[in-house]
Order: sequence, then C-alpha cells, then structure tokens
Amino acid sequence: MKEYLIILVGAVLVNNYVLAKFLGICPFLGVSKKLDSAFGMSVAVIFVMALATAVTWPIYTYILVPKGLSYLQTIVFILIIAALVQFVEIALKKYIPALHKALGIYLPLITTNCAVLGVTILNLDEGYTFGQSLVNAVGSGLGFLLAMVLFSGVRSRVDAAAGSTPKAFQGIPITLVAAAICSVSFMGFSGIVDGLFK
Amino acid sequence: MGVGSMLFPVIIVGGIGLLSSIILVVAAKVMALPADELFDKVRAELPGANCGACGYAGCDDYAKAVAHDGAKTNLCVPGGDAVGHKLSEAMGVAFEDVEEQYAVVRCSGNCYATDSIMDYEGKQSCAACNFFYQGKGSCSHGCLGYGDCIAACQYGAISIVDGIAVIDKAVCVGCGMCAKACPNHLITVIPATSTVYVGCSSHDKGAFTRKVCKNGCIGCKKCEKTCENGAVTVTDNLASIDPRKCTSCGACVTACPTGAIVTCASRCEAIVGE
Amino acid sequence: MKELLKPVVVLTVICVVASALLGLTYDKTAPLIAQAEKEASDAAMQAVVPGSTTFTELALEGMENVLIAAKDDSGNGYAFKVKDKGFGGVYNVMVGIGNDGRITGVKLLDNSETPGLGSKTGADAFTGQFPGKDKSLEGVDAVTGATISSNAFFRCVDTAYQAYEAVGEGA
Amino acid sequence: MSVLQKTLKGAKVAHFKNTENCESTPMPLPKEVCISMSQHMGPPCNPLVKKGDAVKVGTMIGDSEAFLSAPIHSSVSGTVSAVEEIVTATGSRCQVVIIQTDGEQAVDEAIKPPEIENHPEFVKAIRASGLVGLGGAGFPTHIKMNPKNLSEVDTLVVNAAECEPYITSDYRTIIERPQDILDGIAAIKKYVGITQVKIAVENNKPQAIEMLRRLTGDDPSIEVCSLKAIYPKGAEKVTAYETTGRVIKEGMLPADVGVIVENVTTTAFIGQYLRTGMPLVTKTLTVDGGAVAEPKNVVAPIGAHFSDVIDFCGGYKCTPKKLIMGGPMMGTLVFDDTYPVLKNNNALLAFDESQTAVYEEQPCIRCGRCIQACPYHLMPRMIEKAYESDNIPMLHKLKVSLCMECGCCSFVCPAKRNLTFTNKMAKQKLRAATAKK
Amino acid sequence: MITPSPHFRDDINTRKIMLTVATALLPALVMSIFYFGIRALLLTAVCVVSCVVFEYLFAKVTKKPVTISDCSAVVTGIILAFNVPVTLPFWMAVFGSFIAIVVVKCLFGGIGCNFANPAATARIFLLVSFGNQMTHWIAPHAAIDAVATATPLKLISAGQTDQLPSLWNMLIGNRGGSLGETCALALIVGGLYLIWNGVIGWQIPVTLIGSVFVFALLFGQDPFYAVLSGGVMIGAFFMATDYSTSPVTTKGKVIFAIGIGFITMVIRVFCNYPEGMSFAILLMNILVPHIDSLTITKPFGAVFEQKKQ
Amino acid sequence: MSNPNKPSNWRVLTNGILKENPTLVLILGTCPTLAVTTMAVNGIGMGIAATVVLICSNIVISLLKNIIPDKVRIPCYIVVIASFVTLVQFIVKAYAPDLDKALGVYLPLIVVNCIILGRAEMFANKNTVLASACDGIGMGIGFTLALFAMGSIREILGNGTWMSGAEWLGIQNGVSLHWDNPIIVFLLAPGGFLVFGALIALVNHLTHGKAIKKKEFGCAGCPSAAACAAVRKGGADE
Ligand SMILES: Cc1cc2nc3c(=O)[nH]c(=O)nc-3n(C[C@H](O)[C@H](O)[C@H](O)COP(=O)(O)O)c2cc1C
Ligand SMILES: Cc1cc2nc3c(=O)[nH]c(=O)nc-3n(C[C@H](O)[C@H](O)[C@H](O)COP(=O)(O)O)c2cc1C
Ligand SMILES: Cc1cc2nc3c(=O)[nH]c(=O)nc-3n(C[C@H](O)[C@H](O)[C@H](O)COP(=O)(O)O)c2cc1C
Ligand SMILES: Cc1cc2nc3c(=O)[nH]c(=O)nc-3n(C[C@H](O)[C@H](O)[C@H](O)CO)c2cc1C
Ligand code: SF4
Ligand code: SF4
Ligand code: SF4
Ligand code: SF4
Ligand code: FES
Repeated sequence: MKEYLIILVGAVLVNNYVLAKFLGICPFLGVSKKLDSAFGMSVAVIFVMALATAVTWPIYTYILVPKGLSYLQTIVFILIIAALVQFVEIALKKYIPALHKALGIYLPLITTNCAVLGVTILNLDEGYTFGQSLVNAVGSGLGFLLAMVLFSGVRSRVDAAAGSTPKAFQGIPITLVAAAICSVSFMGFSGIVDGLFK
Repeated sequence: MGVGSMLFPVIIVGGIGLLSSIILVVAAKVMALPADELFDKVRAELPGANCGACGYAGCDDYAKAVAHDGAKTNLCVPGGDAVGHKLSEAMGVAFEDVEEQYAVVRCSGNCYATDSIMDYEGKQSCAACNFFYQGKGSCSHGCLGYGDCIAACQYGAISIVDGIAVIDKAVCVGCGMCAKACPNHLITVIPATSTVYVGCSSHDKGAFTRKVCKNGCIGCKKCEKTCENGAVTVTDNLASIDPRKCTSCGACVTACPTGAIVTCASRCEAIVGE
Repeated sequence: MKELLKPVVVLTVICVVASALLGLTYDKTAPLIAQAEKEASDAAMQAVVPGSTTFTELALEGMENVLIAAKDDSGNGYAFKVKDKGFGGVYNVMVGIGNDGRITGVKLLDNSETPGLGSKTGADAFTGQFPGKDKSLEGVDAVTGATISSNAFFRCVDTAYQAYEAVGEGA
Repeated sequence: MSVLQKTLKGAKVAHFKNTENCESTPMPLPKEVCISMSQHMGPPCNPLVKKGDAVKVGTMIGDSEAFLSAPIHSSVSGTVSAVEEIVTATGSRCQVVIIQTDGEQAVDEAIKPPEIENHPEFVKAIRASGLVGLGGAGFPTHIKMNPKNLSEVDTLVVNAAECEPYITSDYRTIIERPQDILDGIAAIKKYVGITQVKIAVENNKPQAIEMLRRLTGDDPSIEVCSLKAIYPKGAEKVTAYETTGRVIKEGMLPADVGVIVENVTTTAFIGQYLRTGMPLVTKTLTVDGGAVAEPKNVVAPIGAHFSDVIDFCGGYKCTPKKLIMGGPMMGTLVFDDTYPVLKNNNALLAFDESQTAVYEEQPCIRCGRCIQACPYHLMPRMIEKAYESDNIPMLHKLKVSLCMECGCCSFVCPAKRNLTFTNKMAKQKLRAATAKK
Repeated sequence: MITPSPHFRDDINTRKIMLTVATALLPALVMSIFYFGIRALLLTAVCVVSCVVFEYLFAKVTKKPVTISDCSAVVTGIILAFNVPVTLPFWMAVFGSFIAIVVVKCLFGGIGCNFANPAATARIFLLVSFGNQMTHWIAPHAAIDAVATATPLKLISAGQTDQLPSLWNMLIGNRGGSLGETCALALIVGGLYLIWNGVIGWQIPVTLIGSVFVFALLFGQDPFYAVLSGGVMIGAFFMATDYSTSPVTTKGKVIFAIGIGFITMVIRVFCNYPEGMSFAILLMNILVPHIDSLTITKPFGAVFEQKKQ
Repeated sequence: MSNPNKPSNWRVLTNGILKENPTLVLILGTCPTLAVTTMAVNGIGMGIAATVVLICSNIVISLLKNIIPDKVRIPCYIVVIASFVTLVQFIVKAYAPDLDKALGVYLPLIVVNCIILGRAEMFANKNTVLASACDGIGMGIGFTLALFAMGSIREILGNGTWMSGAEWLGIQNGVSLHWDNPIIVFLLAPGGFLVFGALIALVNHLTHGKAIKKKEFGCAGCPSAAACAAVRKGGADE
C-alpha cells in the first residue's frame, strides 16, 4: 500500500509530468483555456494512460523481453497506443455516446501526446511491477489533471488581461511565462514523498 | 544471423500490425455510424470568421444548414463567389452569384460640417457617449466618432476621418458586424454595385438639420425630382435610394444642395487623401 | 472485401518491412552498443582504481544497493558501483577501494541531482577529497547547499565499504 | 427591525448638507417656462395645447392614456409660444411646451379640493394631481397607491432618508411642512388600508428625527426609524429592508411584500393637495455647489429654466464646470443651463473647478472595495470584465440587472473606474441580448 | 463637461494605498536595520530602486504609459527585500526585482493583472537559483561575513528545539532569518495599521495565522513557534493580502488563507524546504481564479432559476 | 491556400528556418524543446536526431502516399516514424552514449513529436518526394537551430558554460565563463518555460511585428490609419 502511495504522491506533486518532466506540453498549452475542456482532456488522458499501460506492460514483459527484443519497445508501444486510441474512439461513439460527446474530441489529440507514450516507457525504465505501473499511470494522469485544472484558472486570468500584455508576448509566450510560475511553485513540494512516508 | 534475427521481430510487429488493423477495420465496420461527411466538407470551405453575415449563428451553423437543410450556398459574404462556387460544388447544386456587398456610414457630419455641443469626458466609446444627449454632436443622429465600429470590424476596413467613420470599400467584405456595433444604426450594408448612397440619417426637420450640420439631408426633394429612374424618395425628411433602381448616374449627387448624397469613390478618396 | 483487406495488408506489410529492417540493424549495432556500454563501465572502474585494466565481477548476495562489485585483475583493489537516493532520485556512485582499505577514487555516475547544486557532488572539487581517505572519511567536506546530495554520496561510500568487507571476508 | 438584522453596506459619503438651514423660498416668476412632456417613468404625455393657447396655473397641458403616465399641468399663467421637440439629458427625445408668462398667475377655474370617499376616488384624485414620485424616479404615485394586492399591503414607508450629499429639500419639507406630511400619511392610511407606517430618516438629521418623533409620539402605528447615514439608505429596497426587514426580491414590486415606499415630499404633497386641490406645479430644489453665489432651497415653478433658478440664487460665482440635475451620486449632467426644472428634480448643483476633478481611469488593482461597498452584494469589477469580454451568460449570472446605479462602487474605487456607468451599459447590453432571444 | 455619475468620488487612490502599505512596513525596516545593520537599508534601497527602474524601463520599451507613480513597485521592492537574507549579493537582489516586476507583473499587463505575487515569486526564483546565498542567515548584530546561523525553522526541522530562541526573542525579532521577517511585533503593528486604515481586511491575516496555528498543532509542532517563525507574519499581513493575487470576496479570502496555512505547514513539516510561506502563497495564487469563480456573491434579493434538468 | 504555383523547393527549405519555424512559430514538439535544452549540445543532438527521422520519414511517406489507405493512415505513419526513431536510437547508443543519457526518454518520444507527424500529414502526404525531403531538411534545421538557441541561453545563464559535454561532437570542454553563481533556475523546468516563452516572443516580434502594427493602426483611430489602409489596399492588389 505504502509503495503505491509513494508512487502516487510522487507522480502527482513532485514529478508532475507537465510542470517538472515536460511531457504533454502540447495539450497543456492548447486545451487549458477553459476549465471544462481542461478537465475533459485530462480525464481522457488518465483513461488512455491506464489502458495503454495495462496493455503494453505485459507485452513488454512477457513477449519482448523473453525474446530479447526490448529494442522494439518504441515501435510496438506506439502502434498499440495509436490503435487503442482509435479503437476506443470508435467504441465510445457507438456504445457510450454520452461519454464520447464529453471526451471524444480529445481522443485524437492523445496519440501524439508524449505523456502517454512517455508513461509506458518510463514505467519500464523505473522497473515498476504491473500494479505499480498502473498506479504510476493513473498518478501521472492525475498530475496532468491537476496541472491542467490549476492552469485553466490562471489562463482565464491571463487571457482576460491579454490586452495589456505586450504584443509580442500575447498568446503562447505569456502562457509559457505563466507556466514557468506554476512550475516553480510546484518545486515547493520537493521531498514531500520522503517526508510523508518516512 | 540474418533470417533468425529477423524472424521474431517480423512475427511480433507484423502480428501486432495485422491484429490492430483487423480490429480497427472490423470495429469501423461493425460500429460504424453515419459520419457527417457532408457537413465536414462544407465546413472546411467556409472562412471561419464566424461573422454571422450569412444570417446563421456562425460558420458551423451555416455549414449545418447548407449540408442538411438545403440552405443557399451563396450566403457567405466574406467568402464571396469563390466560397459560393466551392459550396455549390460540394453540394452538387447550381451556383448562384453571391451578391457582393459593402457597408456604408450614413453620416457626413465630419468636423467641418457640424459641431460638438458638449465637452464629453466619459468613457471613450460610441455606446457610452450615446447615453448622454444621444451623443456629443449637435446632430443627435450623427456619427460619434469613437469607433465602436472599428473595434467590431475583423478586417480593418474602417477608420475615423475628420471625426466620422469611413469604410474602405476595397477592404470591406460586407459582413455587417459594424452595423450591429453602431449605437446610432448609421451603418448599413448595400450591394457592391450601388456606388451612390445617402450619407445622412437625420429625420429631423430640414431647418433644424441645416442649423446643426452643413452636410445633412434637409429633405428638399431636389434629388427626388432629379432622378430619372425614380430611385430616390424622401420620407420623413430624409432621402433614401433604392439600389435596384439606381444606375449610379450621379445626377442626385450634383443636385443635392448640401452634399448629403455621396459616392463611395469620394468617400474612399477621403481615406487615401488623409 | 477488397476495401476491407487493403488497410490490413498495407499496415501489416509496412510493419513486416519495418521490423525486418530493425531486426537487421539491431544485429549489426547490438555489439557496438554493448561494447560502448562496457567501455563506459570499464572506464569508470578504471578511473577509480588507478593502474587497473581489467576486472572480474564478484557475486555479492543480500546487498541490493551494490550494483557491481569487481576485483581488479592486477590486484590494485576493488571497484563497487553503488546506488542510493539523492535529492532528485537515482544516485549512482563508483567507489574504488584499495587493498589497504583506503579509497583509491570515486566517481559520480547516473544521477538526477539539480544541475549546479547537487550535481556539484560529481565535480573534482568534491570527489578529489576522497582518495586516500579511510572508512571514516575524516576531513571530507560536504558541498555547501547540497547537504542532501553529499550525504547520499557518503552513504554510497559507506555501502561500498560494507561490500568491501563482505568481499574481503569471502576472499 | 430586529437587532440581529445586518444593515446593508454602502459607502461613507460626506454629507455637505450646507443648505439645511436655508428655508425654502419661492423664486420670482420667470419670463418663460419650458414644460417637458416626459416628467415621469413611462411614455411621454401628448401636449393638449398648441401655439397661441392661453393657459392658467393648474391647467392641464399634457396627458396620456398610458398606464405609467401622469398628467402635466401648467405652472404659470400665460400664452403657449411653442411646442417643440428636444433631446433630453438622458438621451431620449420628447416634446416640450413653452409658455410665456403674463405675470398674473391666475389660477385655473377647475381647481378645487377633491372630494374623496373611497380608495378608487383617492387613486383617481392622485392621478389628476399629476403627482409622480418626488424621490427621484418619477414613478406615478397613483399606480403605487393602487397595488393589485391591495388587501395585503399593510405598511407605508415614508422615505425621508435623503441620502445624497448636498440635497436638503426633503429635510426642509419635514421642518417646514410637518402637518402636510401627517395629513398625507393619514390619507394614505385611510384609503389604502395601511396599518403601520415607518418614517425612515438618516441619523445625520437629528432635528428632523426629533421633530417627527415628537409629532407622531402618540400614534403607535407610526414609527420614526433612524438609519445609519451610510449612503444609499434612501434607495427603495434598502429603505424597505432597513425599516421593515422585508426583502424585495428580484422581479418583485414593493407591494408584493406588502410595502409602499413613498418619498416624504410626495407624502406631504398628498396632504397639501387634498386640502387645496392644486396639482403638482412647483418643486422645491436645493441649489448648491461651489459655483453658486448663494446656495439655497428654492421653490421653483415646474418648467423654469435652470438659469432663472440660478439667477435667483445670486447667479454664478465663477464658470460652472458641471451642472448636475439631482445629487452628485446619481444626478444627470446637463451641458447648458437652459434645461427646465422637472417634477422629480430635487437639486441643482453647479460645481466649480475644485469640485470637478477629472478622474482618469486607471487599471483595476483588484482591491475588492467595489464589491465590499455594493449594497446589493453585486460584483462590479467582475461585471466590468464580463461586459468588456461580451460575456452575456456571465452578466446574467452576476445579476447586473439588479444594479440600482447608486454609484457606491465608482465612489470607492481607488482606480477611479467608471463602474456604475459600465453597469448601466452592461444592463443595456444584457437587455438587448435577452430581447433578441 | 459631461461625465457619467457619480460626480463625487472618495479621495482614495492607488498611490495612497501603496504609500500606506509602505509606511506600514517601516517599523519592520527599522527593526531590521537595528538587528542587521545598515546593509539592511542598503539592500532594501537596491530592491526598491531596481523595481521602480525596471517598471519604468518596461513601460518605455513597450511604449506603454509609465505607471511608476502609483508606487506599487515600491511596495514590491520593500517586500522582496524583506524576504531575502541581509547578506544577499546586490546583483541577485536586482535579478529578483527583474523577475518580480518584469516577468511576473509587467508582462501580464501590470498592476492588477498579475496572477502571482511578484515578490513571493521572485523570492522563490532566487531561492531555487541561489540556494546557498538565499539560506545564508546571520545572527542579529553579527558581521555580514559571519558564519551562517540557523533559523528557528531550521532548528525545528533538525529537531534541535533546545537551541530555539525564547518566544520573547521570537516576538521582537532577535533571531536569524530574512531581512524583514524576524520582528513579528513590528509586522503586527504595521498590519494593524493597515487594518485600521481599511487598506486590508482582517480576514486574511487572522485566518492565515489561525490556520497555521491549528495545522501546527495537528502536525505536532509548537504552534507559537510555528506562527512566529519564518515568514508567517509578513506573509499574513503583507503578502497574502496583496490585492492582485488574492480573492476579491470575503468567503474567498478565508478559503485562500486557510489554504496558505495548510500548505505552509505541509511544506515545513514534510518537504525539503524548511520554509513554505512563499510557496504556499504562490500555490494559492494559482488557485485564486477558481476560488473567485466559486465564490461569486449572492446579490441582495437575487432569484436564481432552478437548474433545468 | 489554393495558390496554383507551388513554392520552389528552396523556398520550402528556407521556410522552416524562420518563417515557419516549427518550434518558435508553429509551436510544435514543445516537450523535447523544453526538456532537453539544458545544454546547448543536447539541443544539437536532439535536433539532429529529429532531423534525420524527419527527412527519412518524409521521404518514405511521400513515396507511400498513394498506397496507404485512409483508415490506417496514422498507424502506418507511426510505424514508419517509429522505425526510424529506433534506428536513430541504435546509432546514438552506439556512438554517443552520453547523448543517449542526456536525451533519455525524449529520444524514443521523437515518435510522437508533433513536428514529424504533423509534417507527414500536412506536407509529405501531399507533395513530391523531393519537396518532402526539402521540407524535412528545412524543418529539421529550424528545429535544431531553435533548440540550440534555447540550449545556449539556458546553459550560459544557468550553468555559466557553453557547449560543454560536446565530446561526441569532437569539442573538448566547451567554454566556461567561470561564473561562481550561475542562475540555476534556468536549467530547471521554470527556466525552460521562461526562455521558451521569451524566444517565441522574440520571433513574434521579428516576424509579425509589422503585420500586427498595421492591424492596430487600422483599428485604433491612430492618425496614420488612413495611410495604413491605403498601404493595405496596395498590398491586397499585389
Ligand atoms: C531547486 C533546488 C534544487 C536543489 N537541489 C539540491 C540538490 O540537488 N542536492 C542537495 O543536496 N540540495 C539541493 N537543494 C537544497 C536543499 O533543498 C537544501 O536547502 C539543502 O540541502 C540544505 O543545504 P545546506 O545545509 O548544505 O545549506 C536544492 C534546492 C533547491 C531550491
Ligand atoms: C410596471 C411597474 C409597476 C409597478 N407597480 C407598483 C405597485 O403596484 N406598487 C408599488 O408600490 N410600486 C410599484 N412600482 C414602483 C417601483 O417598484 C418603484 O417604486 C419605482 O420604480 C420607483 O423606484 P426608485 O425611485 O427606487 O427607482 C411599479 C413599477 C413598475 C415599473
Ligand atoms: C441609490 C438611490 C438612492 C435614493 N435615495 C433616495 C432618497 O434619499 N430619498 C428618497 O426619497 N428617495 C430616494 N431614492 C428613490 C427611492 O428608491 C424610491 O424611488 C422613492 O423613495 C419612492 O418614492 P417616490 O415614488 O415618492 O419617489 C433613491 C433611489 C436610489 C436608487
Ligand atoms: C495590501 C497590499 C499588499 C501587497 N503585497 C504585495 C506583495 O506581497 N508582493 C508584491 O510584489 N506586491 C505587493 N503589493 C503591491 C502591489 O499590489 C503589487 O505589486 C501588485 O501585485 C501589482 O499588480 C501589495 C499591495 C498592497 C496594497
Ligand atoms: S466594415 Fe463592417 S461590413 Fe465591412 S468588413 Fe468591417 S465590419 Fe464587416
Ligand atoms: S459609425 Fe457608429 S459605431 Fe462607428 S464611430 Fe460612428 S457612431 Fe461609432
Ligand atoms: S453595482 Fe450598482 S448597486 Fe452596486 S454599488 Fe455599483 S452602482 Fe450601486
Ligand atoms: S474598487 Fe476599483 S480597483 Fe478595486 S476591485 Fe473594484 S474596480 Fe478594481
Ligand atoms: S511534444 Fe509533448 S505533447 Fe506535443
């Protein structure tokens, strides 16, 4: 239990994918304008991250490694994720249209979100077990959600004042500066994992 | 070496590729929903200005109407003929000309023609100034010159020249956003072919108008009498020109004693002449 | 049917071709990669045990923080690759210990310390203090502002000594 | 009002009641009056006279069928010289009747005290008097006196708060015409079936409070409520809440919670009218401001030009920078002093240079003072932002439609933002947007 | 002249407010000069001047109206100086001012538009960049190049509670720490002055100090030391109350202050940094837009339609 | 975009460097940009790796564009890209193991770099092999330059060195400024965001500066609005 918590807290607060590890920056910049879409996107990401981890971990551990083919990791993983996302989209559209309406528009964006491929690869780099990997996937997704939700508020403030921002900084640049401030604030949590679970 | 080292990779990656493509193809088949391809096609052709000139709530709405409700394909004003053609093509219907339009400001009360009655120090916007005595000008119908219309125009067609708004016909696409923004409803969208229009909106009595503005329409009816095509009528102290009858001959322009009837060329010159 | 089959075939063929090519190249480059890795590891070991050229790996049981324990074939001493947790996470150190039980050299390997702070524990100014010291590490100063990283380094050295003693007993 | 009830917020506005000891004095008859056909809420009246007609004091010169209108009477005797259209200070157009006075002030023959037996007759008489709310809004009083739920209306709140700075005309009414007030209250009690009366006075007028308490001391149904002098205690919903604890909800009328709120001078006029039958033809205004030579309370004929009123007060000391019709918090500016006195004018202020700082709008510093100050707990700063970004749903959510334009938010804003005015524009924008739907 | 109503305004303005805040910070400045010597004054001057100059230059470069006359940069400068050790090299202070004024404030549109507290953010940037210099605290009345002393928080986190200064010394500021944060008494006096003046409400300071107290108890620490050490006092009265970066409604302010208290104690107790005030302020700053939109006031007499199903 | 005369290959190539710089103008591939640019040399390494993948995949995809059916377009592209990425991984691991460590997980993540997939979708899919190759080269150089610039700024400010760790490029030790107190924050995540934002703003300023100003004049009732409108009219006729 404790080890799972360690992974979870670490993934959400300390090694936040967006603010500390630089994964999934594109949606972070692109979809954080409104709280609703930030939330929707994040939920979709959590979902796909967990699903992708659940599929890729066994394939890597039980097929690629025994055959000495771990170098195929990249190609196999991305293929699986791409197919998975597309499949999930089709399936949701057909069977759970309500959910598709909420998350559907974000799904195609996810294939090219480094956070998803990143989490599957990093899980293996860290040598996590299947359970740990799943927890890490969900935790990273939650970290992504936290960053997105927090940032959507900041964005609303920043965008509302966009008129008084210098021309050259309007749009993406000022958003990045805001991200810098958010990311520096998260540094305060460094060491929290050791501190909490001493 | 060789075959051996290639066998497993090929089997595994090929297998996953095969499997996933089969699943996708089957899934697409089994779970297929009618895609709204027509909508996508139509929407892709629209300029995306979401100006509402078509009469629908934005481009998506218009695309939907074209794709499913048989709306006309020539309603997108900013897109002009080009978009009209493409939409017709996408829908497989005959193309009708888009009526090209542009916006004109029906006020000629620039700073040489009329005065300001008060020293307005409040918020610098037409809508705000209009709250006080219907604006700072001695003519309460006139252009306030704070440029609410400029802010509304996505195309940068409007500028303030000598205290009144002037629209550059060459830049204006006729979306009508400015007309909605003007608190005095001075801006109207007219067909591109009509180059003569009345540059005044005052229904005040002629005597009063003459007092407050040199360029205002005083309702003298000279234009009505001059026009051979019967395009000009004066109602309620204000002339109006029916663009369908007007041949842009310019007779009324010369006849007007105050210069309230103008040509768009003279207006556009004002912009360049500045 | 054809329209159903085509995607399947195309994707499969692309996969097959791609993976075949990858398999081939892997065969070609794998030895190179392994060699590069070994060289790096050897270089680190050689750096901490002066005069050494080749090493024999020793088996150590029950010490999960010791990644590699190796004995210099020419008898100059031992090299231990030890892991611990630093400020930022992984913290690997190579420690060389001579036959006299004194440190012959240390080297910071993989780490995720803050560049400019914790990463200073990899700089010569810090690691240069170690050679010649014994287990007590008397006179070694921590890097100011990076106590946590320094302590991680000290713990690594400590672990290396434990491994050294274990090896010594075994030998 | 219970002890636990929280009072509504507001702004600590200085009082400047400079003219509180200036007895109201009638001004000499002007040469010409200009009587507007729009002196009330609701559609303007139609002129009943034309150029050349002779009129007398009290002659009805304008009326309308419309529900929310009240007739208009001539304030002088003389000849109509013109009926024309003007643009009013608030931007609407209306007709005015211009009358040249003959100096005789002959009273119209039809004028006589009304005979009233019952409620419908009372309402009819009030309408005939041309009375509209003298508290500022100009709401026709006969409609207030005739609520749909007559039987449920049990309380009359006499609004003598007079919360705006400078203005003392209501105060003078209390001091000078207490009997009119009591008569008015008695009439309303009798015909509208009121059981309790609250007289709301701000505690910066201790003399008035003391006097009213003395006069009503033996009547248990009348209570004189002393309200803390935090602007705007005179605003209808605020007054009703502070005196009775009843909340007039969004979309409700005072009558829906059983209350009629009536300005004190309006009440006094009812008393006077029932006695004399003279319709509303004069109005007491406070004339003050740095540019006025002798500030005083003036009884002016309705329709008198401001310039004549000011001349009576010794003319200008210096060039006025701002001419305010009404109080400084809510009044409207006029740009020239030919504007006529209206029924619901209660002050005319001519501010000099030193009183008219031009406040340059600075960026909002998010201090939250505007939110703290708004008596209605609105969020002016947020409304401003929503207005600027055209966020109609947000304007709706922020309930900008409730804003009474009291001016507290603009008053307290350290960045000098024109919040009240933006609210006004936002209200218009929201109305336009909802109308479209 | 025609202007919208009201035609009569309170005579308060932005500059008066900022100067009042600056005045309220004076007692703490005097105390810090008393404890740390003239360099405290110099460092504050460097921060203030560089803040003002950066704001001026930014306006010039971007061709915007120069706003230095509102004096908000002065307040930022003083607060920034109060948040760093007295030994900090001047150029680092200038860098901090750059971050505060240019990066955090002006780029976002200047006063009122910044979502993060300029001084707190700058302090964190400095802390992250110059860990050594930013944690080089000297004892009161010690020479500038004296060996570093431990702050009370450092002692608490190191478990050396027996070496803590007495509560009285904590109150009057006779302890190691950042330039302006040590003398709790002076800060409280300044804070009360601001509350009395109506520049700030009592809600944020009281709730913040209260929540630090409560969470300290919950986390098993001495609440009095928790409240008097580190930047709690300056944070509660001067930094968490910054208008731009705190919620506008009373309810929001209370939530905000509780959040700061909680995060401060979490960082102090569980994280690497001995002090969490500035991080907590910054983290809660980020939440302010959400707090604001959740605490929209209910207007007097408003009727909200029932949500449609 | 219905311009019939396609831009020349040279134009395509140079486009990527400033006008359509993938990182600083199109804002694609943000993650590696931010993550690996703590050192100038990492920027170069990442840039070169991505460029190689970009060129190769552009070529292959434009070759295959008529064969690949729509339904499996994305998976096919991804497989092609992933293969090249894996190849590059082999090479880097074998010849520049230090760079491999520095790039870490971002090396395999080139697969999902939006630049590559984006160019495949937007360009290679529609253009000839040669044009696609040119596009790949142009975009690749643009990407590399941007990363190099960012890496240089961050390394100089944050570490007080420049081009250190470039042994695999044959550069020994790089330049050291002998700065006792570099501003470490520039090496960390916040510094990354900050420098990236500043660079984009700079490019914004350099490229759009004129355009934005023109628009502003047209709208804000500035004295030269009329002249501006005339200029714009002239521009439209061009
Ligand atoms: C952004 C940041 C990164 C840090 N990185 C490290 C680090 O890598 N290693 C380390 O020991 N301390 C690091 N610290 C410093 C610690 O948080 C702590 O202040 C320090 O270990 C105490 O050092 P001292 O007792 O040597 O002064 C870092 C601090 C900050 C602000
Ligand atoms: C259509 C309408 C009907 C009204 N009916 C009544 C009524 O029956 N009883 C009443 O006391 N007030 C009534 N009012 C008056 C208003 O509630 C209020 O007193 C008036 O708008 C003046 O308020 P103010 O001076 O605060 O703006 C009515 C108002 C309107 C617009
Ligand atoms: C901000 C504000 C302040 C007001 N102040 C007063 C006041 O001081 N005295 C007053 O009689 N009416 C005042 N009113 C008008 C009242 O709301 C209300 O219309 C009036 O008392 C109703 O009486 P009436 O119909 O006799 O005018 C104020 C209105 C507002 C919106
Ligand atoms: C009560 C109060 C507290 C303030 N606190 C700070 C502060 O903590 N940090 C800061 O940089 N500026 C502070 N300022 C100054 C100013 O408001 C700040 O620069 C704004 O954030 C600029 O938008 C404060 C101002 C006031 C009125
Ligand atoms: S001038 Fe008016 S109609 Fe013409 S483009 Fe601009 S907004 Fe549209
Ligand atoms: S045309 Fe209308 S909107 Fe434009 S400046 Fe004139 S009054 Fe304002
Ligand atoms: S929002 Fe309206 S009601 Fe509230 S203080 Fe401002 S003007 Fe008064
Ligand atoms: S009072 Fe003024 S400065 Fe303060 S929040 Fe409101 S609008 Fe902003
Ligand atoms: S590069 Fe990481 S999400 Fe786009």
